[in-house]
Order: sequence, then C-alpha cells, then structure tokens
Amino acid sequence: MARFQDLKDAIGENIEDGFTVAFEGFTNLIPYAAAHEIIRQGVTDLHLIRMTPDLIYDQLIGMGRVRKMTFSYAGNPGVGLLRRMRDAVENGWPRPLELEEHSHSAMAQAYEAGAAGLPCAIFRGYKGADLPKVNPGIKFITCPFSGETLAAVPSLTPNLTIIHAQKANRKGDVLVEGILGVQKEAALAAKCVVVTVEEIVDSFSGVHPNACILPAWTIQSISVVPGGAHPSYAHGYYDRDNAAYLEWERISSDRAVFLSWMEENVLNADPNCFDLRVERMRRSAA
Amino acid sequence: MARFQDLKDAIGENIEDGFTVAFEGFTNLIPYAAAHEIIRQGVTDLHLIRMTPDLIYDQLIGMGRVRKMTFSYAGNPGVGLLRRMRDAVENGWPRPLELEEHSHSAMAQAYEAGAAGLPCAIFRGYKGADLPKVNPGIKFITCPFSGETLAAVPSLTPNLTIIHAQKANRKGDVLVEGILGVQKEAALAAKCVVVTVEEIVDSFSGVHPNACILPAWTIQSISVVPGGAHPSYAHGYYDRDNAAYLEWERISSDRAVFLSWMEENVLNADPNCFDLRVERMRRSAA
Amino acid sequence: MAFTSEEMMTIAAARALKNDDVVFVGIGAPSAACNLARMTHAPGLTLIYESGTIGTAPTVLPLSIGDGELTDTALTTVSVPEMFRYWLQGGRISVGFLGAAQIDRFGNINTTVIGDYHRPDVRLPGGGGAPEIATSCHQTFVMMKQSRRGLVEKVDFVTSFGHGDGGDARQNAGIATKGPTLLITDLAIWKPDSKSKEFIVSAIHPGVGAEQIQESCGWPVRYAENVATTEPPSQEELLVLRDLNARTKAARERPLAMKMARRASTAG
Amino acid sequence: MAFTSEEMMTIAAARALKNDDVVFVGIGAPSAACNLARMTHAPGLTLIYESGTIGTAPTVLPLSIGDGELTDTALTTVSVPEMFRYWLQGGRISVGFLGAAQIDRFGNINTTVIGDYHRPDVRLPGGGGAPEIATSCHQTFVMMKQSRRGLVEKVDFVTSFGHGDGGDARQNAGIATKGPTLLITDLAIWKPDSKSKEFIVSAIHPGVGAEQIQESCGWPVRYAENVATTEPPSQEELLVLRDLNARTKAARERPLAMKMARRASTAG
Repeated sequence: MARFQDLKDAIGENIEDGFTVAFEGFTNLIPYAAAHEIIRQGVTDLHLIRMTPDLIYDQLIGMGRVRKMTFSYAGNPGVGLLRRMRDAVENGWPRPLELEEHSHSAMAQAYEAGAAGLPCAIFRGYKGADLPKVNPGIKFITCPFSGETLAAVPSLTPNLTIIHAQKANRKGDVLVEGILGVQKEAALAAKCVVVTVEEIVDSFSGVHPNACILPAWTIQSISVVPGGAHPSYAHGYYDRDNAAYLEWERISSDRAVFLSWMEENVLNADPNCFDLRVERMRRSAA
Repeated sequence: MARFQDLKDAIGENIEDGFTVAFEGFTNLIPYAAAHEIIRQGVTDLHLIRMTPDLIYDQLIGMGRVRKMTFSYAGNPGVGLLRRMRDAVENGWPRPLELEEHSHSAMAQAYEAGAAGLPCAIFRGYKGADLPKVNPGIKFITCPFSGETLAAVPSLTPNLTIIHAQKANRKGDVLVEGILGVQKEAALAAKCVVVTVEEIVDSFSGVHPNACILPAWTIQSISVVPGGAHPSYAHGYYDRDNAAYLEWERISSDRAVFLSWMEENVLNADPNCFDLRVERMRRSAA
Repeated sequence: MAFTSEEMMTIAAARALKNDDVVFVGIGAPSAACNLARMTHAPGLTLIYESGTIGTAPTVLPLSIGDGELTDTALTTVSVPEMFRYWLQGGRISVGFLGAAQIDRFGNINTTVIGDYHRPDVRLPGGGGAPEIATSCHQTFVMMKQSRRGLVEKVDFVTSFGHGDGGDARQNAGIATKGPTLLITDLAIWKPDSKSKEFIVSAIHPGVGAEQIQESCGWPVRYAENVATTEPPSQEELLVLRDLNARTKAARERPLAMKMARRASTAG
Repeated sequence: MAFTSEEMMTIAAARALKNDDVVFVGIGAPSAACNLARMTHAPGLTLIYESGTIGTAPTVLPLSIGDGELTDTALTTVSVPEMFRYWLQGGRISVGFLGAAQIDRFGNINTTVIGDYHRPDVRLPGGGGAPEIATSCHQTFVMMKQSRRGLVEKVDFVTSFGHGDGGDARQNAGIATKGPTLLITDLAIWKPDSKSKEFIVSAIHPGVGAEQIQESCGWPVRYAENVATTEPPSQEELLVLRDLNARTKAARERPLAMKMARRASTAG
C-alpha cells in the first residue's frame, strides 16, 4: 500500500546496490528527479532496464553506477548518440558496461509479459535480424497450431520500477496521462514501485472511466516532486525542454565537462530544484 | 475506411451464410439491433464467437441460425441459464449446436492474440481442469526459459466483428467508453468490422487523450442506431434493462412463447424500434 | 435478531475478508458478501469484477457482472484482456470467490455439465473466469447452499481445480497458489484438512444440527477436533445486509429512474 | 525555385505516400516527409509514431518521437505495448520509414555497431522499432544521404532485414511483407530489381550526375532500363516544407512559450 514519503526516504528505503531497476517514461514523464537522488545517495552496481535509455541513463552510466543495461534504443532522440554510454561501451570509462540488447517490440512485449505474470513473451519478431546471434536471451518457439516460428524473450521483472506521473489522490492511487509508454507494464512487472508525482489531488472523480490509473495497493512509495520529469515533460504541466536535450550533446561530449556539470547540477543540487528549473523555463517563455 | 450506411445495408453487404461472427460487448454495449437485423435478413449457418453468449445468442440459436458457438460462459447473468441454447445442446432443437468451449481468460487472450496478429496466445491456464480433455483446440507449450508448462489456444480471428459504441465522429472514428470488454480486440482481430453507434458527433476534441478509439480505417461500416444495445446498456446514454433480462427467463423457457415473442419483437419489428424501446423506459422511469 | 440461513452464509463469508484484501467478486452471493464486508469491517477492501472494474463501491448489488453502477463507482475500468492478464494472471488478487453446481470434498468444482460432456443431461453455463480464478488467486472461497446434488462424491466435470484428489495435488499440477481455503454454506464453515486437503467442518452455524449437515452432503462428513459454533449475525451486520438487499430490490424494480436522471445531467 | 538536395529528398519521399496510407513515422527526415505529404497531396494520411500516438497532425516537427504536440493532435494515444502488438505486429501499417547508418544493395540495414558487436569501433543507438518495422509493415521506405560509409558492400550488423542476399530471401525467412520497396537519397530514387531485389536507380534528382551517385555508393551502381529525372520540387512543395521547417526552428528556440500558455488555460 502506497506511503507518501519525501524523495530521499522513498529512494533510500527501496533501492539497494546491485538491484535491477527500470526507470520508465516514454519521452513524456521520465523520472529524472528520482535518478538524480539515486546518484546523490551513491547507489551503484545497478542493472538498468529501459527501452530508450535517454539522458537519464547516460548520466547514471557516466557516474559509474551501472553494471549492466537492458535496452532497445540508446540515443538522444532527434539529437544523436548517448556519449557517456558510448564511452563506457567503447572505452570502459568510467567502467565497462554489459549490454543486453533487444528491439522495442521485444522489450515492450517482455514488460507486458512481466505485468501479465508470464515467464516469457512470444511475438513475431527478429526475423532475419542479427540480434538473436549476439543475445542468448532471444529464443524461438513453434506455434502448436500454425507451425509458425515465433520469437520468445524472457519477461522483464525488475526489482524496482520508478516512474513519474501527473497526479496521486490522497489514497495513493496514481494517474498517468498522455503518452503512456510502458509505465503501467513496468510498474506491474516489478516487485516494488516508487512514483514521483507533480501534485496530490483530493480525488480522481471526474477523470475518464478508462484512464490509466495504478491503484495504491500496487505501489510502495509516492513522493511529490513538481517538475520531477525535467528536462522531459509532464503532459498537461510543462513541455519538453528540447534545448536541454540539444545542450546535452555538448555536455556529454567531454568527460571533464560532464563531471563538472553533474557536480553542479546533480551532486550539489537541492532535491527540490526541479520545480525551480521548470519555473525558470516558464518565466523565460513568458 | 468506414462508410456510413443504414443498418440494413451494413448487415446485408458484410455478412454471408456460414460466416464466423463475433458480437462483442461485455454487459455494456451489446449489439442487439444488429443481431435482430441479421435474424430478419435470414442469415444462417453462423459460427458465433462470444465470451458471454447472453440473450443475444440465445435468440440467434433459438431461431436456428447457428451451427457452432465458441464461448466461455453461457448464462443469463445473475438470472440463470440460456434456455434456447440448452434446448439446442440437450435436444437438438431447432437444430444441433456444436460447442467450442473455453475459459474467459483463454478467450480474452485469444482475441488479444488475434488483434496482435499472432497465431496463438499462451497463458497460465487450465491447470488441473477438464476442458483440455474435451476441447482439442487447447494445447500446451513449454516456456523456453523457465521450463513452465503454459496453455496455448489459437487466436480468434472472426470473418466479421459487430460492436455497438457510443459515438462516431464525422470521419468515422469510433469511441467506446465505460466497460470496454473485448470490443477493441475483437474488432482488430476481425477481417471486417461493423459498428452501430448511439450518435454521430462533429469531432472527438475534448475527449481524453487515452480514450478507447477505433480509427475509421479499421472499420468497414457504421450505422446510427440509437438504443441499439437495448436491453443491455450504453454507458452514458441509458441503463441496463434488468427487467427485460429477468423476463427473458419466462420467454425463453417455452419454445412457442419464444417463437411468438421473436415474431412480434424481432421479425416484424421496425429496425428503428430500439430508440422507442429506450424512450419507453425513459418515460416509465420519469 | 432472527436471521435466515442465507443471511448467515453471506455474513460468515463477509467476515472472512480482511481490509487489505483484493477480491475477485462473483455475481450473486459473493457480491453480497463482498459489499457487506466493505460496508462494515473492511472499508478498504478492493472489489474487482471480471468486467474490468477495479475498486468498485456500488450502493446496490449489480444484477450482472458489468452493470453501469460498477463503472460509475470504480477507480478505473480496464479492458477484459487486461483484467485477465495483468490483474488475475498477474497474481494481484488475494481472494477469489467461486460458486458451484457441484463440489467434491477436495474443492473441485463443476459448473459445466451434469452427465457426459458431449451428451449432457443438463448443460450448465460453463467456467467463465473460474478455471483461472481457481489457480491464480492467492486463495479461493467457495459459497453455496448445501444439498446432496451439490456436495457430491465426485463431480461430473472438473471445471475448476481445487485440491484434486487431495494432499499435494496442486503442487504436483504445477500450481503455486493455495486454492480453496474456505467453503461457506448455509449450514457450516468448512476448511481443508492441513494434510489431506479434504474439507472438514470447522464451525456450525447457530441452530444447525450435525444430521442436517450430513443429509445435505454426498460424502461422509468429517469434523475438526474443536468444532466451533459460528458467531450469530450482529445487529449491525443484519441491518447493513438487509438495507443493501432492500436497495437492490428497489433499484431492480425501477432500474432506470435514477440512471436517466444521471444521464440528463451529463448529456444535457 | 532553387532547392537543396535535402529538400529534394524529403519531397521525393513525401510524394511516395498516398492519401490512404497508414505510416509508421521515424524521427528526422521521415517525419518531415510524412508531414509534408499530409500538408500537401495526402491530407488523409494517417501518421503513427511509435510512442503510441495514432493519427497525429503536428503543426511543427517533433524533436523526439514523443513530444507533447503529438499527443495533443492525435486521434488517440495508446500504450507502447499496444502500439507494437495491435498496430505494428497486427499488420495495420502500410508504410514504415527506416533510416540507416549503413545499408547494402539489398536493403539490409545497420544502426547497431560499426565493427565487431562485442568490441565495437562505434556503438550506434541500436534497432529501436526497426527490426519489426522492417518485417511487419506492408512495405518500407528508406531515407538517407548517400556516402561510401553509408551505402556499403556489406553491413557490419543486420539490425533490420531487407532482402537478405536477394531473390526470395524474405519468403525463405518466413516473412510475408514486401520489405524495402524504395530507397530515397539526396541524389536519386532507388527501387529493388523485381527478381534480384538489388536496389537499382530508377530516377536521378535534377542536376545530379551518374559519377556523383557512384562516388557516394560502396557497390557498383546499376540503373533501370529507363532512368527518369525526378520531377523538381514544385513551388507549393517547397513553400510548405520551408514553412514547416521555419515553424519547427522557431518552436525549438522558444520551446515553452506556447505550451505554457496552453497550460495556463487548462490548469488555471
């Protein structure tokens, strides 16, 4: 049953070194504030799962907190490559990074299978592709009815899934709107779920009957962190900070620049800085 | 691409004797008006698919239009048995009925697999149950990762799926709200989709971004039939006519009573009678 | 206060539910029991109906599994494939309720056919959600009135697996959940023997005699070492249940009055 | 009007789309081409982004696959598992767009690594949706600028299957869809030979010479029997494309101005 906690406690009590953790959010609602808190708390040796690693994993990898990453597209969307992740893979800096690579279709369906309590997902995928040659986690089965060969991947079942959402109500139920990504599936597939939200509202009365809502009893911990998805966005609250994504190309290109940026903006940052960052965007846009 | 047609043409042009047809709608939005039109047009030898056959299939079966039925729960919900269906199974009246029987979980996941373009669904089901002994369409596979035995059923891919929905917009996109059942899956799993709706609206602007909407290009034909789900209900428009469901117990208990009821209320009924039936309920409730 | 055996059955089932349970509710007696629990000692109880409604709190009992009242009061309503995949199969339901046309001493249930499957004497509705409710919920409670036709030596068809032929049958079938842990009838409360898994009487409802239990049971009844008498319904339990039933009856007699008013306010 | 080779590429790709196509759009050049088509000759074109947005009509080009603008203008937004299961794997997409770091003459694409997979010279982003876009869409269009590093004799890694080693390779691999039917570069339009499935030049963009095409291609270029010259961009095409790009640039320079205004109106 969801408890309301401050972010420091929500992270501190629910994560351990070596955990398999999924931070999900597909462009919309990426949980940056929670990732930065994990970096500040010194958690390490993580196995990260995420379809689109994005800046959030570039930062964790560049800080040496990641042992392994399961992913399907490691880019800065619309901008280019993830340079800290490349440095880890190509040069082992600051530590080598083990990769477990899939396609989007495979990962989406593996999360779905995890949420559905199944040990694997079967799908029509990877035909003719080389990934099954380098990822032993991809197997094939034969449909017992049609005889067709279908791909199979093990379901994804993280120790911990962290998501950012628009709203929680006072009971601790959580509402997600807009691009839903794989958040519901990643949450239901995990043993433990931590959610950061923009705000708490009295109730969800008036919300659409088929809206995406995670009941309080599927969640361990909720923290109110306005702006907590910056520089990604929160549909209905603030827009994607595309300038920050473009700027990351420069910051992440150089190890020293990266480290000093992280020092200033993450390690020495106030956990409540996200609201201010969004406020600053709001003022500069006015 | 969806065409707007009157119900007579929508049915006449899209169904043939011998078709495999799914009428879906889970308590909410059961497409009675379309079923009655099919009865009037004399279509026969159908293979019907539906999780909960309900009165709609009792009527089609009792009129001798059904060769085979794939289902998972054949009852008058909260009232009792489907007496016309029982008469066909136990006594072959008015003709024998072939049954293909599943559990809800199997059928829901088989529709889902059909929508997902897969030849089969795998799921954790039927453990210890007798149904696999009498339904050769249930097989088992071994998970290539965990070694667990999982049930497999062929996906459901009807020739035609018929649903009732609240609204279409002028482009022919269709909105479903409330209890969604398996309508989206049954529609996307079918080769052809016919939809009856309560009304046409100019646009869906203002509707929730994650509402259940079938794009016009997934649908063949749309007919405006207000009240077309009576005696089931249309969330937001009118309520379930529980009295009619209770009354069906009496009507369906006797072959002659059933036939004369069908004569009066279906064969000789005006296709537009559904709106009047709902209006009558409305007045009597006022 | 005087009470009927059916009231006793419903109240005994309601008492077995805890505040933090997540219940897969069936229509009829289970629906009354679950809503009674929610309206009395377990206000936090989460009710899930297989129609996809999660966290419902109806003021009257639905006639079917998917009445509009369920969506109107639900936290959210999901599709039926999602209900069976993420919520039931996903192992998120703590208690599933099952009814039965026939049940045997090991909690195996038949709701499919009386007689041979292919040439049935009576064709029953079939399994619906039951085959997987029986194996995916952490545990299941069965509610039914006792009769020789219902409590039988051997079910004609295993619609839903209970404890098979007893003992470790569930583990041997690859099932990790507890299965039937409670059989609540109009006469008694039965629990499985810890080893054999045979249902034995653990409590007898007030005013019921042992011969009545045996007469309405198709196998030789066994009793727990210390058979209790079921606590009679409290005044609160009876009043809340009777209110609920009265509201339900009134709503079914004029099913549209209140709903049409609602429509006018939203679609006007 | 004068035009750049990139404009020609985008416009040529836009022209290949029909009004009733359902397109799985990629970010960058495909997004510009698809929106240009929608704003000119194909107003009924359905755009789907893998973020789950169906039927989008953005006024500016999204930087990422899931910008808010896409949801705001979409008919509906579904979850990503649903997008890949019901919409892509379900066979509902008529045209999928793919980009490539490397492509070979048979349309096999690499966006994974340069060099050895386990010890790469360059680690590229990986496949994303591409492996299944390549096999589930009815056909795929590839857009890329020509270079010797891009159009190669043999790709280092087959991220997405095209026509394998040519001929019936797709059927032999159990794939029922057409695969790459069009390669649109900054210099030419290429189509697969009907038998060998090797990409051959079917039209050359205005002002481009054959030597330029060969210099920027790692395999010996072959030409169709009747090579056409691509129709130069019309004034309408150029104006609409440049307007779109200008709006996009302005929006990225002040990404929040208009959105914050929107927020104020809904959350005020």
